[in-house]
Amino acid sequence: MNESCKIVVERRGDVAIFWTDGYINNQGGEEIARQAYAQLDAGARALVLNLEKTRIVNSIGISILIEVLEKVMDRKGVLAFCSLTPTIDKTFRIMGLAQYASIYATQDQALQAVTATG
Amino acid sequence: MNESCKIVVERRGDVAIFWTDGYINNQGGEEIARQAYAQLDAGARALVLNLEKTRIVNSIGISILIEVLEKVMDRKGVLAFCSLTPTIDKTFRIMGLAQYASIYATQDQALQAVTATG
Amino acid sequence: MPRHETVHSGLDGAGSREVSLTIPVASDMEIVATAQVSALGEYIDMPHDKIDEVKLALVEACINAFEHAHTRDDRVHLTFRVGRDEDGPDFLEVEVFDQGKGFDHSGVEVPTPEKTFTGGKKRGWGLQIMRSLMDTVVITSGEWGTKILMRKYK
Amino acid sequence: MPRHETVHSGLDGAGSREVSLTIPVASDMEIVATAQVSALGEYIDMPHDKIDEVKLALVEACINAFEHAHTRDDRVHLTFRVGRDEDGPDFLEVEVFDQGKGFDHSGVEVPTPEKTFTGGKKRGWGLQIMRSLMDTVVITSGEWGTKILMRKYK
Ligand SMILES: Nc1ncnc2c1ncn2[C@@H]1O[C@H](COP(=O)(O)OP(=O)(O)O)[C@@H](O)[C@H]1O
Ligand SMILES: Nc1ncnc2c1ncn2[C@@H]1O[C@H](COP(=O)(O)OP(=O)(O)O)[C@@H](O)[C@H]1O
Repeated sequence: MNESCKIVVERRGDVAIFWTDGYINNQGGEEIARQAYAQLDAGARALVLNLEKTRIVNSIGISILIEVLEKVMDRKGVLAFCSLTPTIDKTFRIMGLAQYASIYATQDQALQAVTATG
Repeated sequence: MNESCKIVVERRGDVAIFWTDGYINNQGGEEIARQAYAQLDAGARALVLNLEKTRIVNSIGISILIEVLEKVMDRKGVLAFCSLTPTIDKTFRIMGLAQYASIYATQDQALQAVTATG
Repeated sequence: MPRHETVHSGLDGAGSREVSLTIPVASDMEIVATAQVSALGEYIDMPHDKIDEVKLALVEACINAFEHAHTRDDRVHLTFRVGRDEDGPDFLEVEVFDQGKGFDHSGVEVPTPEKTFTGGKKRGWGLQIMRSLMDTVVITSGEWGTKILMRKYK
Repeated sequence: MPRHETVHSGLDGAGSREVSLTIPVASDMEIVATAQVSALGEYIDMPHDKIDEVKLALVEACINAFEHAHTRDDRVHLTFRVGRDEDGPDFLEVEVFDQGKGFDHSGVEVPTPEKTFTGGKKRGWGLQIMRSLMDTVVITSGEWGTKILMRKYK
């Protein structure tokens, strides 16, 4: 079933970059959460989620991303998103995710920003 | 309705190259036929149909392409196809179009071949 | 007799641009259903970003039916219509009908980012997202089930 | 109670992977229908070239129903199923049902390239293309209409 979201994670110093590919629903969101917590436990301070290859994130997926955001903030970490489609960007704004997490147009911009806040 | 096929034609010497984009059904086939006959009337000797951007040709579309092929052969011209998807290639072989017209993998190969038979 | 019969013109009559799709209550079927939104959206040349918005609204309506409706037939019934208001732009309409338990949508609490973040209630955004992304959303619900009728102009 | 209810697993029961689509008899609706083949083909990870073959077979069955059947309801009814033979590979099945006049498919002349080129009869390839592109094709037809059931393994 290739509807489910694939996730690739790369660690660069204390930043972990996540590339998602596909639909982010409850399963996809939970998989991101699992890997995000593993990165935090392994010392990552900043997480960058690159959603370039995701066209749909449903509201359940977003609610899980919000939990991840809260956990990251609890630990004084940083969470940034980049490469969102206009529809995903709009939905993140509707649900308020954009008020608490930073959203960047490109991965470079996101990396620069989370590194500057180091 | 962007299901319908778009056609771009370019004349290079006595060769006319056709680029199709989209579904070739009866309307798409008839539009190709109309433009093909116009090119023959205007002195084109060889026609190259590049179907790179077409993923479906239905049997009515193919039957019209076969008529075009016959008309070209009547006039001692040459008709070549290139850049077919495996499914279109298979269908052209089933219907016998491949026995009477030449099919090439790339446009360069098609152009080279029709120029050599000049 | 013309050698190539043409297929019907497709411009005849009101019902002629209505497509109905029935999907099972099963995971990822909401994504399978969005393929119809792409196909009909492209058919009326709707911009891709708007097609994406209709897709997400459809996904939200479907997962609500999957999750909350407890449908009697284990199916969700979708109807897609393309049309045009007089002198207006083309639209794509999506109807999501479930034969489930129904609900009183006027009683549903409206979510806010504040409640979501500080209040611990993360869910409850589906209807709000549909309303934000579509031009019109009409909800009718009763013991017979729920019907969500949504329209977006291209 | 878990915070995130999961949608149904989708692996339950035989009927759970059946999607039905009704399209109007109207031009280009056969292309709109092929979107469902892509969606379900991708759902079972069918290779793209095979998905294209199923799409063309579906297009041929639809345009036959549009052109020849003279359907009583001006509609064509499609059912898509994904399934798996015991220990076998996944398959995608497409059923095309029209409530038209029916035909005797055993009486249909089998086309050949020779007849097509020298004989002047260019049409008549639809059924042959379906049979060549799909793994199985079963045609049933009568006064009630026509049903084409086609299956392709991934
Ligand atoms: N099709 C439906 N059938 C029954 N109840 C529904 C349906 N759609 C929505 N509801 C009810 O409305 C509430 C709000 O839905 P929604 O805004 O989508 O948020 P969520 O699904 O995250 O709870 C649901 O919790 C449910 O009680
Ligand atoms: N759904 C249908 N209803 C009635 N007749 C049909 C149907 N499908 C096919 N036929 C008959 O079978 C013949 C052969 O069909 P086909 O092989 O697709 O070639 P073509 O459509 O080009 O004639 C048609 O000409 C028609 O007489």
